[in-house]
Amino acid sequence: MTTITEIQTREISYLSAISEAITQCMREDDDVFLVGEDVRLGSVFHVYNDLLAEFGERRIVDSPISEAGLMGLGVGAAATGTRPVVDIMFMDFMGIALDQLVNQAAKMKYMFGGKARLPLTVMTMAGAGGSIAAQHSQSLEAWLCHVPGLKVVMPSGPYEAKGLVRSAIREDNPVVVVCNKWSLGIMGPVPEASYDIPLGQAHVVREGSDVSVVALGRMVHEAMAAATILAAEGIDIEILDPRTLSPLDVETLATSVRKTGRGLVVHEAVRFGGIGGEIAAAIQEEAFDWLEAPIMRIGAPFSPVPFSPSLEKAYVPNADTIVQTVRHLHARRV
Amino acid sequence: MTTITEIQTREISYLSAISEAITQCMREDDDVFLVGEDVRLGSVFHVYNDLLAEFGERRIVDSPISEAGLMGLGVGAAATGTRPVVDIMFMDFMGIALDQLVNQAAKMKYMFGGKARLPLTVMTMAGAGGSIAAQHSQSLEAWLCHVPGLKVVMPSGPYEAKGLVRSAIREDNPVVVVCNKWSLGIMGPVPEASYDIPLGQAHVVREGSDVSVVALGRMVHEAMAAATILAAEGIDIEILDPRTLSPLDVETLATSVRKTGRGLVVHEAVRFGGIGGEIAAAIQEEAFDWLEAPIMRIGAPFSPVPFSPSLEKAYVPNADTIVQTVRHLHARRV
Amino acid sequence: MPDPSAEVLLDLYRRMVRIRLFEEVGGRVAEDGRMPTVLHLYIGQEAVAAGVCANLRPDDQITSTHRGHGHFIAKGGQYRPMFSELFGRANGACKGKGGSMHISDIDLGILGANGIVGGGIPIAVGAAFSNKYRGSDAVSVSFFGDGATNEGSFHEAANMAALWKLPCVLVCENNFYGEWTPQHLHQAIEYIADRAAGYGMPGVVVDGMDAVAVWSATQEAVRRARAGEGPTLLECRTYRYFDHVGMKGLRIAYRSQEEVDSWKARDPIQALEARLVEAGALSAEEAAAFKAETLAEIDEAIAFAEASPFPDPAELLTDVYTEATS
Amino acid sequence: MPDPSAEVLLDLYRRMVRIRLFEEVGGRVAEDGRMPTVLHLYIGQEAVAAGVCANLRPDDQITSTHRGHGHFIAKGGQYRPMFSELFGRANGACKGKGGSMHISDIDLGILGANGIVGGGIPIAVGAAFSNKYRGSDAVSVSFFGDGATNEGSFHEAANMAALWKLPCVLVCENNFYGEWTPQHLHQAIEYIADRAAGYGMPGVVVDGMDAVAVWSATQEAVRRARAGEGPTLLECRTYRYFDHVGMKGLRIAYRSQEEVDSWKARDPIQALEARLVEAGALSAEEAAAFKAETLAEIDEAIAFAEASPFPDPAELLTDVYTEATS
Ligand SMILES: Cc1ncc(C[n+]2csc(CCOP(=O)(O)OP(=O)(O)O)c2C)c(N)n1
Ligand SMILES: Cc1ncc(C[n+]2csc(CCOP(=O)(O)OP(=O)(O)O)c2C)c(N)n1
Ligand SMILES: [Mg+2]
Ligand SMILES: [Mg+2]
Repeated sequence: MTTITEIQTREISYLSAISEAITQCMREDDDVFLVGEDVRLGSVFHVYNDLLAEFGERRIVDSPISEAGLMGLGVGAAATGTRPVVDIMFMDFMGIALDQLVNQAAKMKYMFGGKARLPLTVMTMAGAGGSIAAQHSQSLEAWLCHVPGLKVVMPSGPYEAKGLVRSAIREDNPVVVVCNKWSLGIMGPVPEASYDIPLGQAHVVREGSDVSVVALGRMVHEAMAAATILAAEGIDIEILDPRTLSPLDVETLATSVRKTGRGLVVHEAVRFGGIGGEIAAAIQEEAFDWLEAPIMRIGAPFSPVPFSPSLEKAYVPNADTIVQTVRHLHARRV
Repeated sequence: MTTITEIQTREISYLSAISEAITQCMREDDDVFLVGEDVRLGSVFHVYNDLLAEFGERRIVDSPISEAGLMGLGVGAAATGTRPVVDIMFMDFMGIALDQLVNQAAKMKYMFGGKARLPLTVMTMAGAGGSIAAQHSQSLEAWLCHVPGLKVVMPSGPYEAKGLVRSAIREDNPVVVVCNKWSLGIMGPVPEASYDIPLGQAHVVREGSDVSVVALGRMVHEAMAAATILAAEGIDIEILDPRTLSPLDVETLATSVRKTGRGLVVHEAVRFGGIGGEIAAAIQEEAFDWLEAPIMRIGAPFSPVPFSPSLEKAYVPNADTIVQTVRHLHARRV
Repeated sequence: MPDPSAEVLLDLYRRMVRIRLFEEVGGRVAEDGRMPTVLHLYIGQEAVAAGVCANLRPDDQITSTHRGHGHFIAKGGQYRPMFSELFGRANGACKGKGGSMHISDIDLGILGANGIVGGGIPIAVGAAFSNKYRGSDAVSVSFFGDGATNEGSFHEAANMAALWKLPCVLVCENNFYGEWTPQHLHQAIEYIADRAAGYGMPGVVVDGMDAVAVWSATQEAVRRARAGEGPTLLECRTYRYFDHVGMKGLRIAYRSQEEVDSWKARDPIQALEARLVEAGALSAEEAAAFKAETLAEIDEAIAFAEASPFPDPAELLTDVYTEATS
Repeated sequence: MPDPSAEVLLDLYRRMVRIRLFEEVGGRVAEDGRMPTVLHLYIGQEAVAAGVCANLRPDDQITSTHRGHGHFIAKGGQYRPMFSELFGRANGACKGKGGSMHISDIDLGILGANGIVGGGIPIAVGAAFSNKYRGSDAVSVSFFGDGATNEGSFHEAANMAALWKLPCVLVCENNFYGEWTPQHLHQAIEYIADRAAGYGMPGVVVDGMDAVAVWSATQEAVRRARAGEGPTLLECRTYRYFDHVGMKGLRIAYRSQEEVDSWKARDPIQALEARLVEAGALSAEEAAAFKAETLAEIDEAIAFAEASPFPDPAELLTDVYTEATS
């Protein structure tokens, strides 16, 4: 397998990586089209800014503000020979579109006795941290992971964004790509050529021996920052990025915990009922005999996302929270 | 505290218990009204059959088939001085109504700086087992538990149904009552007088010393059946019914596991991403030093609910699945 | 619009009879507890499925509802896979995984019955989008009830269809009830077709008890759609003879016997049969023979289904995902 | 409908000026980065909030949108709690927890701005249901945009409101764009009021640049609602002068300068000011004085807000639930 450093890369942003993946897929395959609110002019995140000029209005389609209809459009189109990319601007709006995604897209193949093919990609933006408050900041990936028939990916950086978006679009199943709106400016090396990141494979971001930290999406970067601080204290954390949340690569995560004996799961979503519960529960099942401490979890507290910066700062998990919990975990004796 | 046996009880069904709780709340408080699809004539489950005759069309309101509008109606009404009971016929339809429940009902008080009061009760039916297939059989409580601002209860039997429905209606917060459609005929002793079951308190259904089984909703009965089989083999399980899933009474569950050293969580919902992950993860955090085996989980496999009885039988967890897993857990040595 | 040929009339007649007899026999078999499912019977509404689908090509698509067997048959679905499905057998149209409310055959353009009221409408609009996008002149049709027109999905999909002039036809089967709720208790309008103006598409009211009327209204709507002139909302006013689910008669007196009888007096099959016989296009003997043949085919399909194996539990986890990636 | 009195005209004028000046100053303060938030500016649309809310009582309720400051002010919201909220302070209208898109004051009947397009409509209908249920003659009003009328929530709520003749008014502020998408690219109709017929309620088109026109159309709609005659859909045709968010001017040329200028030429405040001056009901000096006072009040509120403390992090977990049970 070629590694990222062997091939031609440039530093590009998470935003550009998404855009580049879609552009390349659209060049390769006329069946791929993008539909969403205000996508013609790039949508509010500017992610799609360059697409209209290249692909025109046939393939870059502005939807009315109708998330349920929009998702249903994607389902019907995917079932009949095209490969739609549906943009749900903020993940917070998923509750409007969920029926079509869950009751139709996810189940159609099964209900039809295998006779359907649903190459549907859903792009959406999650994440808190910019004072846009309770209805524009949620991370709701746990809802989607619980639904058989869907796949869910969560890119942490530009490299992951490009590869996962491409894999999602080329996949013959409904895949939701949960991007992070506050990661759009993150820079990183990304190959120019197109490439896939296989769905269902976790990635060891940093090797370490003391504590395994499973970090989702933007939390990978917070974990990296925490690693530096902790390294100075002599605590060596291993960082794992699941990349795909469903199907989850439990084996890679459990293997790491079997090595370190300690595990911590970190996500931005509300801790209670978050996918971190599944991850922690699955790891302790698979690595129980190696555990020197319970698997711990970090997530947002049990409140809506607050507006005021003073509250939001306390709300979103970060490197500090990770450092503190790892210290605690590391110090714990059985 | 009076116990159930000290006061006047009769054997009534789960169905009658729900109906009786609503009836008594409506008699006590004119602010309570019921709105839902076909509730005037009892809805498809016959739960509301007797209400129209007593309370009339002012208080028993047929909604158009408009789940989002219906939920929103409940939100607006609850915020302005009434106490709506909103019926969402099948829990599978929650995806249509979710935005109003999650982005409005659950967050309104917080977003308004505390100035709102949302006495909204949502009644809905979950559960598989009757060949009504993928879109009428789901158990989606995990979605709701993940949402700060909501409370979620899941009555296992008639006694729980009556008390929890009453507590939900009298609560000044949005509460979703997740009933089980295949439990409607279950009989049990229920006081005639009205009573509350406090939200957030788990119940020890059966004391035991070997393995703690946390069973949700209908699974409590499967666990009881399993207990009999296992008792014959000399395995003595303790059965816990959380009753309220959010807020979850972790302490009662962890206390049990600290005693037995082994825990199993059982729900009907799909195992992956189910609330069982949260429960297992939370218990292992709180009871780690007492654990002799990992906390195990039983849930539905990762597929839509199948139609054919031969498949559905293999799909829904039952006493057998519990017996097998408990045997395995009990035999496990650290 | 020219009068339909005898061939068309016979086609409509046969489609309706095939539906009616399926429903009558299937309904009884379900009621006897031989099937693991209840059925939402379509009896009374056959003119709609027949009149609409007689205008469709095999590559045209439909989406249907919980009351979907009639549409399945009218669009070319066969009795054997249908009954095998309803009996939950491995050789059913959906391998026993879908059941009554999800009966489908994507190869016949049947994108599924649907257990979600209103759920099929955006899907049909998506199929229309895809047809247009791929340069196909296929059209899609969505069937849905009066009750479904109160779902947001109807509204959102109708708006998109009209906005983009998509090649589809929205067929509302107004049978005047959603479950037991009469139309006047679920919407304050009389003609659902009046909603079309709010989207900028034509709305047409049709006698849904007259297969020929449905057929010709659909012919024009399909023509428009295929010609790129956009969607049409077709309100077919019709009636279901049985209760919302099953045959056992009404559990609740939510409508009067007079009302039921007045609609039955206009039975679409009897009416068309009379017209065909009168026109000399069909003899009483031919009609009886066709019914007998059809009943034999149904009986054979039921026997076939009942003799077929249930899916192996190992099938539980197949067909959840497509394995290969393009 | 009799002509409004000078008192009414002055009231409309003052409400509009209070909104305009708030938006101009607030917009600049936000743009300077002094607030932790962007603002969806309402400038240009003031006649709608003013004309509608001048007909409302304190116990009437409104639901609003992401573009909600104007409605807040018109319904009686004060500058101090508004600015404190926008600055994220503990003494804000929502204790700093809500922010711009959730500004509310339930004591003033303001059931919240809303970050979900179309989200407020069913809530207003629920309030109307509750008013009727409790025997109050209060009415509720929902404000929403042209784009929002494509959401299912609009459709479902409108249908319920008409069905039950609920005491509410549905006010569509048609500013001809949803973000940067012009109306003709999001719906195939010209008049949104035409959707009303599909629900069985009156639909009225109003010049949303004319506060008096909005005021009198609302007067009739509110009268109907209060009298138990049911809801009205009021389409107020108006325009926002600035971009979808913020002041910085258009990031994308999605509309022409001529278009913007032609609407500005019909500025609702200038027009009403001229009318008042001409009628001798307001002198130029009085107008200037009112603006100066208002600006002073705004400055004072900003200073007050900026001097106010941020919420303590311990506040994070309060106000999620109501503790006491009735
Ligand atoms: C989203 C959703 N809401 C409610 C139901 C329950 N339900 C099934 S059929 C039905 C009535 C549908 O009425 P209509 O659309 O008129 O169709 P008809 O049954 O008359 O053919 C209802 C409420 C459902 N299946 N899906
Ligand atoms: C459900 C939902 N979808 C999309 C958005 C993003 N969004 C915010 S404002 C807006 C445009 C709204 O247009 P319109 O209703 O005409 O109101 P206007 O901004 O013109 O006042 C969009 C798409 C949202 N906030 N909520
Ligand atoms: Mg109907
Ligand atoms: Mg607008």
